[in-house]
Amino acid sequence: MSTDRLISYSEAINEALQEEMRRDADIVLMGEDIGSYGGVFKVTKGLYSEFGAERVIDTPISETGFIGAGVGAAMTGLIPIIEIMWIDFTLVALDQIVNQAAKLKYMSGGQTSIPLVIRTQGGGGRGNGAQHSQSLETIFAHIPGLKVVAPSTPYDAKGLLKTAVREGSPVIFIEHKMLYNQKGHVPLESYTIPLGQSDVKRRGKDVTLVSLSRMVLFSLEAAELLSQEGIEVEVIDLRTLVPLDLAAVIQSVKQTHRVVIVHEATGAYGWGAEISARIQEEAFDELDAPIVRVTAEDTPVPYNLNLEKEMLPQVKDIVNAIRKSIQ
Amino acid sequence: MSTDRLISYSEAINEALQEEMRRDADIVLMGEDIGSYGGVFKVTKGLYSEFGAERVIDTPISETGFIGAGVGAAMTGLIPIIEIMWIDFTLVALDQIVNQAAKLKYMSGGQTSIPLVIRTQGGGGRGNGAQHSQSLETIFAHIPGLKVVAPSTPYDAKGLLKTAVREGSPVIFIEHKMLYNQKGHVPLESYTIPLGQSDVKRRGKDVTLVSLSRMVLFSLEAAELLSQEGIEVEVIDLRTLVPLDLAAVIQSVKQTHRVVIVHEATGAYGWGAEISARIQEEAFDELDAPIVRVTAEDTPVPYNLNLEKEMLPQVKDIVNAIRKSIQ
Amino acid sequence: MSKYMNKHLLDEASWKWDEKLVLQAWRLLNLIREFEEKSIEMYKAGLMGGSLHSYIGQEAVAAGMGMVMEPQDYMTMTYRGRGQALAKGADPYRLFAEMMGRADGYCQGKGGPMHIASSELGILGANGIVGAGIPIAVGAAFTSKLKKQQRVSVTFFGDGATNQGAFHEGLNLAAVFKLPVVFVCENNLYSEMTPIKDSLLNEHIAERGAAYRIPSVIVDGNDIRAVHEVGQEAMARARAGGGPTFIEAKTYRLVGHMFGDSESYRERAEVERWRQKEPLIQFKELCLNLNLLPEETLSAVTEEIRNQIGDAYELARKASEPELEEIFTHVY
Amino acid sequence: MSKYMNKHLLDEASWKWDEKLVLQAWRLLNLIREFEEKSIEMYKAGLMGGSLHSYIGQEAVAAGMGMVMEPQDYMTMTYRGRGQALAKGADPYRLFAEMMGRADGYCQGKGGPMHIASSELGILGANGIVGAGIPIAVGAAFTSKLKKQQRVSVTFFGDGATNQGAFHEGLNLAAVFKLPVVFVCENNLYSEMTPIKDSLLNEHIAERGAAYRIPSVIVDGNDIRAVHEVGQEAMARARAGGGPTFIEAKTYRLVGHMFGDSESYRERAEVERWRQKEPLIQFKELCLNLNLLPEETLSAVTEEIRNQIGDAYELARKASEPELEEIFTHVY
Ligand SMILES: Cc1ncc(C[n+]2csc(CCOP(=O)(O)OP(=O)(O)O)c2C)c(N)n1
Ligand SMILES: Cc1ncc(C[n+]2csc(CCOP(=O)(O)OP(=O)(O)O)c2C)c(N)n1
Ligand SMILES: [Mg+2]
Ligand SMILES: [Mg+2]
Repeated sequence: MSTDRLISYSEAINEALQEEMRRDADIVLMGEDIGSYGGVFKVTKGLYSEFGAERVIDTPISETGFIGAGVGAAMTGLIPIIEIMWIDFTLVALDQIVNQAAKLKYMSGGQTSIPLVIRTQGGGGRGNGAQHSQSLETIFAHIPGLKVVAPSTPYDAKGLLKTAVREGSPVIFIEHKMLYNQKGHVPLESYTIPLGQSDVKRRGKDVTLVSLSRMVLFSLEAAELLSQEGIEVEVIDLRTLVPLDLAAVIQSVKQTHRVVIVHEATGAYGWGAEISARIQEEAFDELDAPIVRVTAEDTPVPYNLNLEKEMLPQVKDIVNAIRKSIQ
Repeated sequence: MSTDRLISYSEAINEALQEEMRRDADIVLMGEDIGSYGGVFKVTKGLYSEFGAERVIDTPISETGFIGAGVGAAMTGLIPIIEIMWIDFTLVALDQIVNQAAKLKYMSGGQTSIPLVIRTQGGGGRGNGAQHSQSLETIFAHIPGLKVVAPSTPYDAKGLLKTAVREGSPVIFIEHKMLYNQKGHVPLESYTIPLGQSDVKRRGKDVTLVSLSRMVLFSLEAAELLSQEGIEVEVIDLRTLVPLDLAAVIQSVKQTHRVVIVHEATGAYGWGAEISARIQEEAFDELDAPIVRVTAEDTPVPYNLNLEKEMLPQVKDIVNAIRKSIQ
Repeated sequence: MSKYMNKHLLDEASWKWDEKLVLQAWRLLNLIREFEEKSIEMYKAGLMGGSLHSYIGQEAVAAGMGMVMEPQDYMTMTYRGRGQALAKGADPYRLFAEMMGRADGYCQGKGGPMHIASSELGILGANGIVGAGIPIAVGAAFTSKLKKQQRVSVTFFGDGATNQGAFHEGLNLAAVFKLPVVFVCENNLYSEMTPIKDSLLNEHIAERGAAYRIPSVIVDGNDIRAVHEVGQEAMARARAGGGPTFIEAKTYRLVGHMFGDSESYRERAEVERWRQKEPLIQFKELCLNLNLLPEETLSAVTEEIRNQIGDAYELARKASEPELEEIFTHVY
Repeated sequence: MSKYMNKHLLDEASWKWDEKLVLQAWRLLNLIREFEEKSIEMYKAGLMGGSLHSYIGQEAVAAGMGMVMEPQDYMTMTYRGRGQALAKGADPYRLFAEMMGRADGYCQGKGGPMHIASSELGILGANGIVGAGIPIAVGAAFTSKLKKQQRVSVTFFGDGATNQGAFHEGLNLAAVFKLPVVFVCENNLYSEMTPIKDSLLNEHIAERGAAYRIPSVIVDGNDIRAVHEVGQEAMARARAGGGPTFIEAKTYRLVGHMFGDSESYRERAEVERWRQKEPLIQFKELCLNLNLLPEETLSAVTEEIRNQIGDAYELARKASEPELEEIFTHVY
């Protein structure tokens, strides 16, 4: 990466959008306040002035309407990238995502493709309260027909979004509100990252830690702390839940024999359970200790910032879990 | 049970509704075609003529509207029991279920209660196609604030529904379309079944099988077949996913050391993963073999009846899984 | 009445179709009717899964619109949508095959009666979720406008569907973006077993189209000529960049909502009254009264189509089942 | 214009309030304004989480409705809803405490600024999901009707919210079941950063209420007298069993959608034009012109309220944080 730069997660996403829109005139953006205002998180900044109102479309507040329209547009030759301002709002439009986008190809016997990306952002940490802080990725991952991406770094965000746009099928692309300002290395050269390929964010021999999105950063902090004690944690960033790179996880488990799974979604029936179940299904004899999950508590997200911290997984919780795992 | 009778699953639910409505004048029913027509599955038959249009309310086709109205009614002194004709249609109204009903008590600091039951039916087996055959219970179980019930027998259906109505908090009560005509023993005397209490539907010492709803029946068939070979399967019907009776499962696992989980929901990120993860978390050393999951394939439900059978778990799949577990 | 709403009245004196159109109309009406009758037979014979939602009585809506849609136009419809599919040019054999879940079906047997789709015919798909096809059609119109394609989206839905949020959002989007969409609301007076008058207060559902400032017209949905006339105008407006039109076609389904429906919610007399006005009888009488076509020609067409449908059905019965591995294809 | 819609015009000649009402109005307007100003201070001081959506400029809507709501009436509102809460009788201390996440807050600090609720005041809750409070209010009205309670549900929402499916479904339910609901649409011309005229074609949003055959009225939302007048009529209709009313209150928010909004989407001149018509100045001038209250009294009220708000704020700053174990309570 000769032309390496530090840019923010939101800038990286913005670049991916810009590059893809320049590459393919069929790509359109839809969403609320994404036009001249550039989106409430400024992710679509500048795109309206470059691509115009025809391709960067400010929609009425009607997520069912414009996700549905996105589905129809995708079936007929466009590649809509839809911004749902907060992942919590996907719930007003879940029919169009789950009953329509995810199923139309199948139900039509393969006649139709739905090249559609739904960009949204989730997670807590800003005191936005229970209706603006959820981590709902598990819901989407459970629905056949949807691919689910949740990047943790600017580099990953850019490369994965570019792939998502070219995927030819519905992709739920989940950003994290607390990552938008995080900076990271992103080369000037164009690149893509395939979906379904995890990334080892830190090598380690003692425990395999599986995570994604913001929790990768927390996990790396925890790994750093424990490293000072001589505990070496291998941090695997799944990056996508569907497709799932289980092979990489299993390979690591075969070295470490211990697993910690970290996610910000609430614990019960969360995606960590699937990872846990799969590992024990495929590497039962490799496990020297129970797989430990670190997740949000099974409650709505409280508003008070201290309570929110208490409810969401923190670095210290991850540290404790790792200790527990290697006991 | 001196006054035992055989009645159908739909009759049992109907009785529960009738008894509860007689007991408590605050209970109202809302839904599409549930009034004089008695519901498309005839579950509300006769209730309109007994309780009148004020308490058995035919609604316009607007699930967001009337679930939302149910939430508002529940907050102000009524106990609405809402019929959503097919579970697939909850997706047009998920905001009201997940962002509203599930969170309002918490967000209000406990000022509000939402005594609301959403009755719906799911599952495949009738060739209803991808938008009318889903098993979406995992989605609800993942959301803190919702209780999730899915009975397998007329007896359970009646007893659990009566409890759900009295629970004082939102309950998603999931019936199975293929069970409505199944008959079972139901006493004439009034009874309730607490939520969070599983039921051992068959005793066995070799494998613990965990299931719910229609798959319990399939599992019992499988157990019967294997019993002829001397393999004794303990079939635990969870009956509710939230609250989850993990203790009973663990207790059984301590006897059998082997587990098979069976559900009709698609496998990836389905509720079986949570059960599997929990068992290995809490009884790691008790397991003599990997936990096996038998689930629907990770695809939409195909229309063709043979394909549908192939996609959904069948008795033979359960038999194979049990064999695999005890190998 | 809002300036966005009007009632269509056919000018009987000036109305004129050449023989070709008359024949086309009669063929389409019969094609749908015969197909629907045969479908009931199929359902009774236990050859289908799921439910069967018959279109009998409403044929003039699909047929009238079918006469004005071009092959490149897009269409979405509902579980009750084989009639519209036929009107858009669907092959009865492939429809029957789909309904019986066969590999030759439009969706290879994976969609079923509620999910008929044909990309080559512009049929984006029938939908099992009330109202859900509306925004999808709007999206197709969006593509058409952006790509300057002159393809119009026609979306069919029922009276009851107008109570869904998706309806509201879809119509507003089409209005705001001035998209080439024709909304065809088939007001058959019932939404499943519930009279529509118990589910909304509007005298005319067209009021609801007008509320988005979409030109909205009420039309006799049992008169194929009337549907054709308003349909033609709506398609022309859309194609000329004039934006959406809302059509309320007043009609009636003469059979139950689905096969097995006890129809306890309506009087037989009501059904009988509407049967007098049913689209085929109506059009046939017209043909005879105005000497448009002789009785023999009309009957010959009916006969011919009956045979065609019968053959297609028999062929479909013998069509092969899809391979079991097909459950894994087309997921992504 | 539809017969279900009309434009309210205050009859200046016959308009008359006794001193008590005038004072009440002035107090409420000041209470909300001072509270909102202080909230901005609080947000700037970093004492709040999340976002702050200010109500400055729209006070006459909440205040006017507050004057006609009874304590037993129900209310839902939005993230921009502290003004309505105050109008319904909320304690500024407990509001500030909630906004700072303190144990004394209305929701024990677990709800936050977007989720103010008070069961004792009939405040069913502010909502962070656009449109979602509408069906909830309709449901409360349902209870009221069934239990013959004479409690009216008032639901506040914005112009942009009328594009949501929940709006459509909620209004239709209220119309069909003739429920005691007053729908108050605060048309402040913007939905976040998007001008409402780009999101719907209606000249008046009241057209949308009328589409459900709900009596709908357009009112000057910056004139507390006008809001009071239409509000009173709407509440009376609801209480008398006459069903819902839709009020479109034309108003303007004088500050950004949320704190930090660059307001790049509108001209400063537009904001200034509206500032001339802002509700407090307008009402104050009226009081002076008509000699309703002397300048000193008006200023004294402002001063008094400013102190009250200042005290409440200081007290709230010192209020204690909830216990961490509270994360586990009130889940079910
Ligand atoms: C969202 C949703 N809710 C409910 C249903 C169940 N349902 C199927 S058809 C129907 C009635 C639709 O009535 P209408 O729109 O008038 O169409 P028609 O059947 O009369 O053609 C209902 C309620 C559904 N399919 N989808
Ligand atoms: C379903 C949903 N979509 C989008 C948002 C994001 N959002 C919050 S406020 C808002 C604008 C609402 O505009 P309006 O209804 O006019 O109310 P105002 O903010 O002007 O008071 C939007 C789009 C949301 N909260 N919920
Ligand atoms: Mg109908
Ligand atoms: Mg607004």
